[in-house]
Amino acid sequence: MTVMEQRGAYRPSPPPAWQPRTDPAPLLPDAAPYRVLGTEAAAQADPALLRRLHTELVRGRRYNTQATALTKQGRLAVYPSSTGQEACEVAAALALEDRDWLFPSYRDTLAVVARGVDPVEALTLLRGDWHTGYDPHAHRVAPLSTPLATQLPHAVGLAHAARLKGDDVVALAMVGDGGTSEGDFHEALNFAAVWQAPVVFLVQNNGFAISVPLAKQTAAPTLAHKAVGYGMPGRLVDGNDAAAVHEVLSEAVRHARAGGGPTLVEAVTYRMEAHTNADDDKRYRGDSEVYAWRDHDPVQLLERELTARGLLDEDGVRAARDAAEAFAADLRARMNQDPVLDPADLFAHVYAEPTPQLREQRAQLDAELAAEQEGAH
Amino acid sequence: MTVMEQRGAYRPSPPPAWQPRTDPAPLLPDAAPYRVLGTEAAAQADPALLRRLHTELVRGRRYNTQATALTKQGRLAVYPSSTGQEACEVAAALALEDRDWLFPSYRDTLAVVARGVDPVEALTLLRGDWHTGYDPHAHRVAPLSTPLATQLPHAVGLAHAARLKGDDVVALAMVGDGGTSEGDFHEALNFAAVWQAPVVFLVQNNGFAISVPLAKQTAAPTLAHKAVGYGMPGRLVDGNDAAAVHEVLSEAVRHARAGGGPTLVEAVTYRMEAHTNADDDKRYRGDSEVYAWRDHDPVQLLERELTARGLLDEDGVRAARDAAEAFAADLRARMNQDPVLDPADLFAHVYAEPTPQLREQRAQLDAELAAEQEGAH
Amino acid sequence: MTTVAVKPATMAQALTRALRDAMAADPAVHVLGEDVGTLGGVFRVTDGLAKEFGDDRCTDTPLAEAGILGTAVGMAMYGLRPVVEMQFDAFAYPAFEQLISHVSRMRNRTRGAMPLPITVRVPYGGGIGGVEHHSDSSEAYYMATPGLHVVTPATVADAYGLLRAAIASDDPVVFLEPKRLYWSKDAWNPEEPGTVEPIGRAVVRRSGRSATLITYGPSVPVCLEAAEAARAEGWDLEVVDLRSLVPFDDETVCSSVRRTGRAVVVHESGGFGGPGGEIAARVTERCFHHLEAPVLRVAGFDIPYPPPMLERHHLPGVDRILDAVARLQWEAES
Amino acid sequence: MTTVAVKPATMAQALTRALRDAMAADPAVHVLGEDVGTLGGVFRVTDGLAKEFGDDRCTDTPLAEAGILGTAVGMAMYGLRPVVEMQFDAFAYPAFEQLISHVSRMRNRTRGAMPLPITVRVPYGGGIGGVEHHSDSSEAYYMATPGLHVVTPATVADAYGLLRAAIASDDPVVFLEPKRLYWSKDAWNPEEPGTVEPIGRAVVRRSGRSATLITYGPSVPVCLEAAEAARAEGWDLEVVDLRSLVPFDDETVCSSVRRTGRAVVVHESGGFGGPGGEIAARVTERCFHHLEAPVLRVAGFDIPYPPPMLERHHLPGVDRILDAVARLQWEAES
Ligand SMILES: Cc1ncc(C[n+]2csc(CCOP(=O)(O)OP(=O)(O)O)c2C)c(N)n1
Ligand SMILES: Cc1ncc(C[n+]2csc(CCOP(=O)(O)OP(=O)(O)O)c2C)c(N)n1
Ligand SMILES: [Mg+2]
Ligand SMILES: [Mg+2]
Repeated sequence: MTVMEQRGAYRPSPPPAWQPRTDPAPLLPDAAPYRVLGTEAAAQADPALLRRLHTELVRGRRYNTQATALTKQGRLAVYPSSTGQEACEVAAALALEDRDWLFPSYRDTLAVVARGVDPVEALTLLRGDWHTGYDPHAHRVAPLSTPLATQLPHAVGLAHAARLKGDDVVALAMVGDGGTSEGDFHEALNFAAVWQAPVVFLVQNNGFAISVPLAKQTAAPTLAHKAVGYGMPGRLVDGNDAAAVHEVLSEAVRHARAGGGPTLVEAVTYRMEAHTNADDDKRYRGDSEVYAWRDHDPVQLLERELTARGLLDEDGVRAARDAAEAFAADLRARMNQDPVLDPADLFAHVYAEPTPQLREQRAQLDAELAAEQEGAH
Repeated sequence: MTVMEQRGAYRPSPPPAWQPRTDPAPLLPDAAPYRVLGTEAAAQADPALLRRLHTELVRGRRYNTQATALTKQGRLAVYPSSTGQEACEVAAALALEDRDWLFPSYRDTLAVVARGVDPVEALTLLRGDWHTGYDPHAHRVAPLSTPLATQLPHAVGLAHAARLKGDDVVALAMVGDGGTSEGDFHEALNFAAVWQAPVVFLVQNNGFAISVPLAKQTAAPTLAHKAVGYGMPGRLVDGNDAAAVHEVLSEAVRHARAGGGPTLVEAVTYRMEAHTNADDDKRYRGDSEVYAWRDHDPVQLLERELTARGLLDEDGVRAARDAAEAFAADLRARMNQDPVLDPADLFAHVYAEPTPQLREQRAQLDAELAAEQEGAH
Repeated sequence: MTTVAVKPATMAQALTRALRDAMAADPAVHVLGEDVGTLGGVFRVTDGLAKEFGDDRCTDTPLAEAGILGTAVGMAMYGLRPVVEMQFDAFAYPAFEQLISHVSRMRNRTRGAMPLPITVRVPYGGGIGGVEHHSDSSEAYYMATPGLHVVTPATVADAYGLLRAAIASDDPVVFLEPKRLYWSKDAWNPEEPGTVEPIGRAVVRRSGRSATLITYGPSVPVCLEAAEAARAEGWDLEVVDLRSLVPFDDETVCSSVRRTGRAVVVHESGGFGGPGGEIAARVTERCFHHLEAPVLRVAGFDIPYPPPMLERHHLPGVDRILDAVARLQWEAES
Repeated sequence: MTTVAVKPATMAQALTRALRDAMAADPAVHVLGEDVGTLGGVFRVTDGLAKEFGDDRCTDTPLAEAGILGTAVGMAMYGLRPVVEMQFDAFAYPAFEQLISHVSRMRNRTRGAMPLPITVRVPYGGGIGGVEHHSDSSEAYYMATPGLHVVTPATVADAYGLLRAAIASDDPVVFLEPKRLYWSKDAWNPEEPGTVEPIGRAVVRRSGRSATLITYGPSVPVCLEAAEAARAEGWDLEVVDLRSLVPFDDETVCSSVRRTGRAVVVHESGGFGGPGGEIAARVTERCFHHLEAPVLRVAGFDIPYPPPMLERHHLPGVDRILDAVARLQWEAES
């Protein structure tokens, strides 16, 4: 039986035999984002998991502030901060098994770091010494994708290939609210649903695509409502509630791993900083909106819950902060070292074997550099 | 007030203020395709309209068989027949006012003809003498689009422009089931919904994209379910029921004209012939499937209804057939004349003014043709 | 042409002014793209337009480049003159099908009945420390697409004049804006912005007798610098700024090369399959017996655009240009 | 190379055989595209593969070219070797962003850690009476994109050998199939299909002393015909079939031109910004003092591909090639 044959088919016949392929009702998202923290569902949550999420969130926040600081010191060319979105970033990484794959966008270095990649390697693209600083296969993390939504079909293809090979590997792909408008978003979700590929699409709806608010991006009831049009379930979750995001993503991953096909998850969150350090968000949004979201901060939400339930005391908070500080100090120290650059890298990896033309060009650059060197003596 | 400000916005706030932008329920299609013929709704239908549709359908069927015959005689390079889909083609044309615009795909020459374009002009692309044989502005019919789904954003842009200018013009754009998988489909529907552009998207779901059946194209409950993901209504209609298609399209056109925004209409129909005369459909589908659809033929469905209700007698049927034959005879006669070709056309319309380079190239071709001419003497 | 220098303005400011003047002059001119409205564009080229002309004239679109260009096609069909912004060079690629299959061909397809006066603004090129996909030189793709005009300014005055001309053109124009010249300043009087340059005319930026540097856009200032430096070596270099890649000004270029007898084409774009091949080939076809040496090319390497910290090795600089000039067989070996 | 001629086979059959052999030899090879499965492709090149290897090895995809190539990227990341079919030249354009921004750059982006062994098959060129958008020569776009190999066969044997080599390559290869040669026949033994051609080597199809015709793909038979016709005029033309546009075989081409001293580049693609510019420029750079005349180009006009009834005026034919040869300054005017 081929992958295609495993499911029923929407192949219309003339009436009265006609019927839709699937019942749309279970594919539609709930009217309100799913929440755990501060609700009754929190009682069911695993305390160890919540504490783990807390440690990661505190570190994640510190990572964001450190990276932003590095742009001011000229140690990073640019940084798109995920401050305010740490719950999504961390939950995305933690919902996956080791053998699974993560497909991040340029804003998702925190998810990459949370998955275990050395932050210096994760930041190479944004520092400017090389496009990708880590070995994707070593960590099962695809390169950070700059062209929006283009990473989504990659995730589908990889998950499909794994399934064909009989591996129970799931791919989780991250995209922003703006990215959902791209054709690649549509094509990826459609392929995933038709192939029943084990993929989870996580849309971080942070309210903006640079300066463009969601209302100019979509007229949909929610972005999660797009799922039904592909025949996959759509889920809406409070993106600042780490426990909720983790639960919804884990469920989607389990569902995919069990052969249930893809899920579209919309996490409603907010970008607390400007688009990048180069952006000026005063041009397009007011402080009051940002302030409103401060009361719904992902780190505080979790900390409040843990404290209220006696799962975290001041020592625990301090321990998490100390670990985060140590992490930031190490990152700072290593980012303050100049990266080692090798101009030969320009030609070495364009093809498996450099073409004759590239060999000529490399020789030309070598000669120029030698002349420069000589000139310097 | 700008176009953008006319609607509410899905701009998430932190809970508990959060709410989806619109109620999704009214956007979802009914579970079964809407039908008129053979149902109680038929009693409400305007007899004059039904008769008009009948005449057009009979002519449309004859047009299809004539065009296919012309391919056998080498008078058309290729013909993608709409046999079996005449109800959609005709209804699309008739649902529009004169000032509205039609955006057809390569299969929709019948809709173009039903809108009033000379069939010889409509067939130029497929005969091979020029890409577009009619003046789009004269008929408010865009050129037949070969690259799938690419005409959809054009329709959106045109409708948006008309609205900005204060004209109450609607654009109706046609696409196949296969075309819905393209990124341009997604982007067009999204722009239309965000801009509330007066567009109607008509998907003719004829079961196949060349050889690829719908089940390999989508896993959606129906294609009409895609609408909710853009925040526009989705409607499902029996595409072989001319009265139903006309009613649903007319309603969508009225809705758009009144400022209600776009609608996605899925018409469930069937491609009775091969993809084109060059295709061999025996390779991918069995006769029994085709036979099943014969009992649901759009011309017969309408004829049966009209006859049963005493709105059409044998004379009426004969009159429609005679008119169709006369139409076909005229088409045949004119298509049997060799088109007049002018090689200078190759260079004349690339730019408003030919570039110096094109002037040189034209001179070269002129010289070659003169030499040929001389050689022939 | 006869602009009165008052105070220096940046190329970005001149572009903004061109858009504003075009919008004021013709209500059919509409600007659309990602972040062009409220924000004024990531390079601030559309700054203030939405405020002055309203959101319907300068529109923040959803994030989808094929959709932006595709809807612009429809707008042009209805008589508007859309000016589309692609946020960065590499982000124009999703719109290529619309550009190649429709924008460039609609007039021809309809035997002139349906022209598309669309301007596609594309910030292009490197040298600004941009991360991957933010520094491509994509002009070869546009040049290989008949039906498009391809224009690129190198000076503040040309930025104004050429953009006005592009918007006024009844044909689609790909308007390539050299990113690293956005903040370059020139004496240019925004109060008398000058006449509209005709599209298709190159200009001699510096006269010289020894050899001709043929270049455009971001490489023009580099060539002028190289020409200055070359004086020390005894070479008097002429610098031709093409301004328009399509149509190509064979006349200006060839009359220069016929005079100097030697030429180097300089651009950032990769060499192989890049604009320089076309330029060198057509100059050679037309000036063969005037050439003392083959027309040489100084171009980016045939590699994906490098990360910021390595880009200086990739970009054609003064030294590389002078090296090429030195190889122009000053004592012909024949 | 050493194929034994038994009975004639078509290029389409040789391509099918290459796919089949590659799939049999390596379970990682997967074919995907529109109508490639049950139907066997609109040109029947994938005929029988789904039946023999199953739908999971030869897959009818949804109708979306960026999706096809984009998912192929993911499949290659996981160790497969996808062979993607684009149904026609112009329908590859929607996949350009994936091709330019990802396929061509992934190896480089990851410093070699993530090669993408993807073959993108593109039927290209005209001469088959196709309606609009079915006859484009799009090779200039691919040539201008570093990181891609660009290959195109002109003979039945090469179709087999080069496609095997493309699939075996650890780099992405754009494999351009000349549509109008699909049904061309050659003596070629499908039972001994021959060895795999290395990518990057041109071949001299006909030796001659007077001048070199540099060409590829659909224009190779035309050039051979022109060379035969030229004998009547006293010209003994050499014909070089490039086979690989990237990498380019400077050695074979230049050694021919150095011998003959004259050259014409012939291709269907539009002249301006087309492959011929690059070829003429690099030959001139390398062979300047051996050239008796400028390298000339015979190419399609700089226009959108014409409708079928006018295409014969557009396509480079024997006469146009001979006219160019005649302009190679046989009595040097200097
Ligand atoms: C194809 C493409 N077009 C445009 C851009 C430029 N760009 C970078 S980020 C961005 C906004 C993205 O918004 P969203 O998807 O919501 O993600 P967020 O930045 O909010 O995380 C834009 C337009 C791009 N990177 N890729
Ligand atoms: C962008 C693009 N890709 C591929 C094709 C080739 N092609 C022509 S028709 C067709 C199938 C279209 O199916 P559908 O949209 O269902 O329309 P139908 O033919 O059934 O009317 C394909 C793949 C094309 N014309 N355009
Ligand atoms: Mg966002
Ligand atoms: Mg169909």
